[in-house]
Amino acid sequence: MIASDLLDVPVHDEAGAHLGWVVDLRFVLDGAPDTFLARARLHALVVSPRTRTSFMGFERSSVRHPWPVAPILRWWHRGTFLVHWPDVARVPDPDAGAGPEDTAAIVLRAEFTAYEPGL
Amino acid sequence: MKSRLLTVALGILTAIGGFLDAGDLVTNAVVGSRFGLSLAWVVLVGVVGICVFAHMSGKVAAVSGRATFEVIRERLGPTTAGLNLAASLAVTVLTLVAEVGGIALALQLASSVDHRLWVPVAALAVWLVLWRVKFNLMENVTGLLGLTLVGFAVAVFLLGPDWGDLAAQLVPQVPVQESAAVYWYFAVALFGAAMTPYEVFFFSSGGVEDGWTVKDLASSRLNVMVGFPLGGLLSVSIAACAAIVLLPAGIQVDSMSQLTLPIAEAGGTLLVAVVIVGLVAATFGAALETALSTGYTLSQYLGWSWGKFRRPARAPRFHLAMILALVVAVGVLMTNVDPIAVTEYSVVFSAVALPLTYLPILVVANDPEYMGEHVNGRFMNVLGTVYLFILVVAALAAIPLMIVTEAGG
Amino acid sequence: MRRTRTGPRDVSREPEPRQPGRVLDARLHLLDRQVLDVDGMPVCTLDDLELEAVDGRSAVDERIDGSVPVVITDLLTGPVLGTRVFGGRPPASRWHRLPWAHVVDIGTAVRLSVRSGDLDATWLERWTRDHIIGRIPGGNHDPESSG
Amino acid sequence: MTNRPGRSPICSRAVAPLVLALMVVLAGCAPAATRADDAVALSSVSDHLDDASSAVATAELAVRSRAAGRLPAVTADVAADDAVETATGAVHGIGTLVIATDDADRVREEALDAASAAVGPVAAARTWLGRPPSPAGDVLRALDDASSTLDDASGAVEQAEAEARPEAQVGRAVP
Repeated sequence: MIASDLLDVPVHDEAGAHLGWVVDLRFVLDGAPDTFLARARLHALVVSPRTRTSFMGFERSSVRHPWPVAPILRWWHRGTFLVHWPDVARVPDPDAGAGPEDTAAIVLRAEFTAYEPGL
Repeated sequence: MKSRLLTVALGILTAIGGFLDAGDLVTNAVVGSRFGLSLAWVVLVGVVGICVFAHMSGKVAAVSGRATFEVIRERLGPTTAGLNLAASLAVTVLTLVAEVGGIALALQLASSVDHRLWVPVAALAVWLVLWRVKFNLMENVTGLLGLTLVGFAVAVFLLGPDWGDLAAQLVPQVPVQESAAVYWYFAVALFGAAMTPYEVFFFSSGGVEDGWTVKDLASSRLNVMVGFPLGGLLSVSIAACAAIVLLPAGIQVDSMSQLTLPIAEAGGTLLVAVVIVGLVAATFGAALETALSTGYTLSQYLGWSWGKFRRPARAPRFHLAMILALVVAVGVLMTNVDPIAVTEYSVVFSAVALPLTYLPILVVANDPEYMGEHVNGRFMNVLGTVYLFILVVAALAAIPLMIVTEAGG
Repeated sequence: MRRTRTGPRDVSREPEPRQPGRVLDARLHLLDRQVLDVDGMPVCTLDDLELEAVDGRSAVDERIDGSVPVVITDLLTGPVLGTRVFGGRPPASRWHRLPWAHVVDIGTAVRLSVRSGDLDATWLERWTRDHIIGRIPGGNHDPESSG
Repeated sequence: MTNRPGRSPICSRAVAPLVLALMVVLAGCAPAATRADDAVALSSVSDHLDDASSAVATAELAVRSRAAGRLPAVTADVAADDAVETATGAVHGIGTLVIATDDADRVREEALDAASAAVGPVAAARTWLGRPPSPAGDVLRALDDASSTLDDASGAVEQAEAEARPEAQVGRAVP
């Protein structure tokens, strides 16, 4: 699996309702220490309900400048949330190619929790 | 310890490539001979704009070590940055074509050998400098020689115009015999030329070449504050010379040779000779700037090794890209196109490249992960945002204006 | 593409618990950053990331989902760039891999512990050097050593 | 001095073809060449005459500067060469325009004569620049004559153009 297999993919809940798109992947360096850095564990998917683009990440950072670029992008990405990787029930098969959207979506578990995306 | 003058060589060379490249030399004279000084305000607006963004890009390069196109790729992602790359390369290579042709035209003024024969010589000379000469020496020599274009400013004084009359022309107004569309077309073209994207690519990469660190922020600021206003001043001087001598004579500028006529009138053979040296140096400097920018943008987008501070074998694809760009330039010139006319079409590509270049610079200059404590202050942000807005408006207006006016008639 | 959308509805969000290690977002901190070797020589841009299940199950023979922990095994470069721009997916044999174990530091650039000359990812650079640039007289001349 | 008021009606040259093309497309029944087209053609003639005048003025300035010893010979030669190119380009431009009505064609012929007549003096200026200094008077007189001929032709063209234009307005109102 490569990062592009997950990025920009639509996200559905268990009932098939559309929740948004994966705009980024969050990693945490808390795995077994590798040679220099700890292993980067895929911690969560960043899901934006309104747009597929992850533009500059203002919705996740505390940066408020330059005005008005930052506030506009922040507002555009309002409602962005984080789903932890264990809440992901199904990932589309990367080798299947572009299928109908329902099968090409990431499906979450029924009892998934949405977290705030701030870094 | 380098002298003060040499410290600002990078800024001067960048500004010469932006304001006084072959296309702009002629455009400034055209504007002067048709509109007098009624478009000089655009140059002022452009100088402030390029100062703001060159300052930011230089600061990002000095603090984080990242040149502008690396930042563009990182912030915009491969697709949008790829679009910017295509548009920027188009602008830069078109300008390089004009510069190689411009060197040939300038050499023709001193030799009367047909410019078509000078083209391969000019291209070879540009390549040899890219291949062998140290970045430092290159920027100092071309920057200093380019300063001889100050001859245009001297000429304005020697011509002894009616200063009141000249000052009255500074008021923005559409001359009676020109249409508003043509006036605004030239306004957008002058603004786009002042803020042409390869200036920040070159300036920021040049900062990396010169090994700037946080300690060199003052030097970066000095480069910006000296170089670009000087470039703007010289381009207004060219317009003024044309407005004083060529406008009353009913001469419409269409070639580089006409630039020497006001100079001859003002200062005689000696000043003409000085200015011709300046023309050769400016077009040569602009050719170096655009050829290097081609290599910088491509290498930084794709993550290749780049830089003149490395031996060519340590940055082979960077050097290959520049060689190919020069081959393309010579090839295009061999088809006998007018090198000056080529740059008119770069306005179209600038419309795409300008916003996509300056937005990421503004964003990264505010990012503490890159800049630490050196993030933009409020003043720079206000200016940057205002200019981003102007850029978008100019970009949107550029193509319709070009079509309606047939590239300025 | 938006046919299943019934208009964005904002899910209620809980505060994210503090994580025990450094947090990195792929697009924000990794993808499209410049990769530098141990000497500071540019190697490539980070075009993509390869992810594998921790217990070694590969994506090819078994589907990965949230039930297995996943880590970054390699940084990818090369033809993956084209597919990120134009879509599609390059065959795995054509990815150039830079193992995560070689990554020393992630800042405004990603630093490796190895020399770029030893990497597969830079074969084109070496080919260009050996077949074109190195053959032009002066190609090995160091511009900083003399004027 | 070759300054003329209303030197360069660029806007009409640029905008008029677009408007006309739009009209032709919308009406769909316009004849191939009309008086309105002639107005466009005449404005183009007038632009070419401006180019020719500019070339004459450039040559004149180059000769004067050279005669005063203020311009190096090689540089003056290049300027004059460029002027010759501009002047011949103008003749070519006027000669290849399509004109519908006899009135307008007469005006065009006059313009063509004036532009052609200007090429000689400009070329002569270049020849003079290439020779060891001899009095520049003859060359300058020829350039002056060419300049005033061009001015007269320009005036005639502008008048004809103005006459053609109101009819174009009428044609626009009644498709």
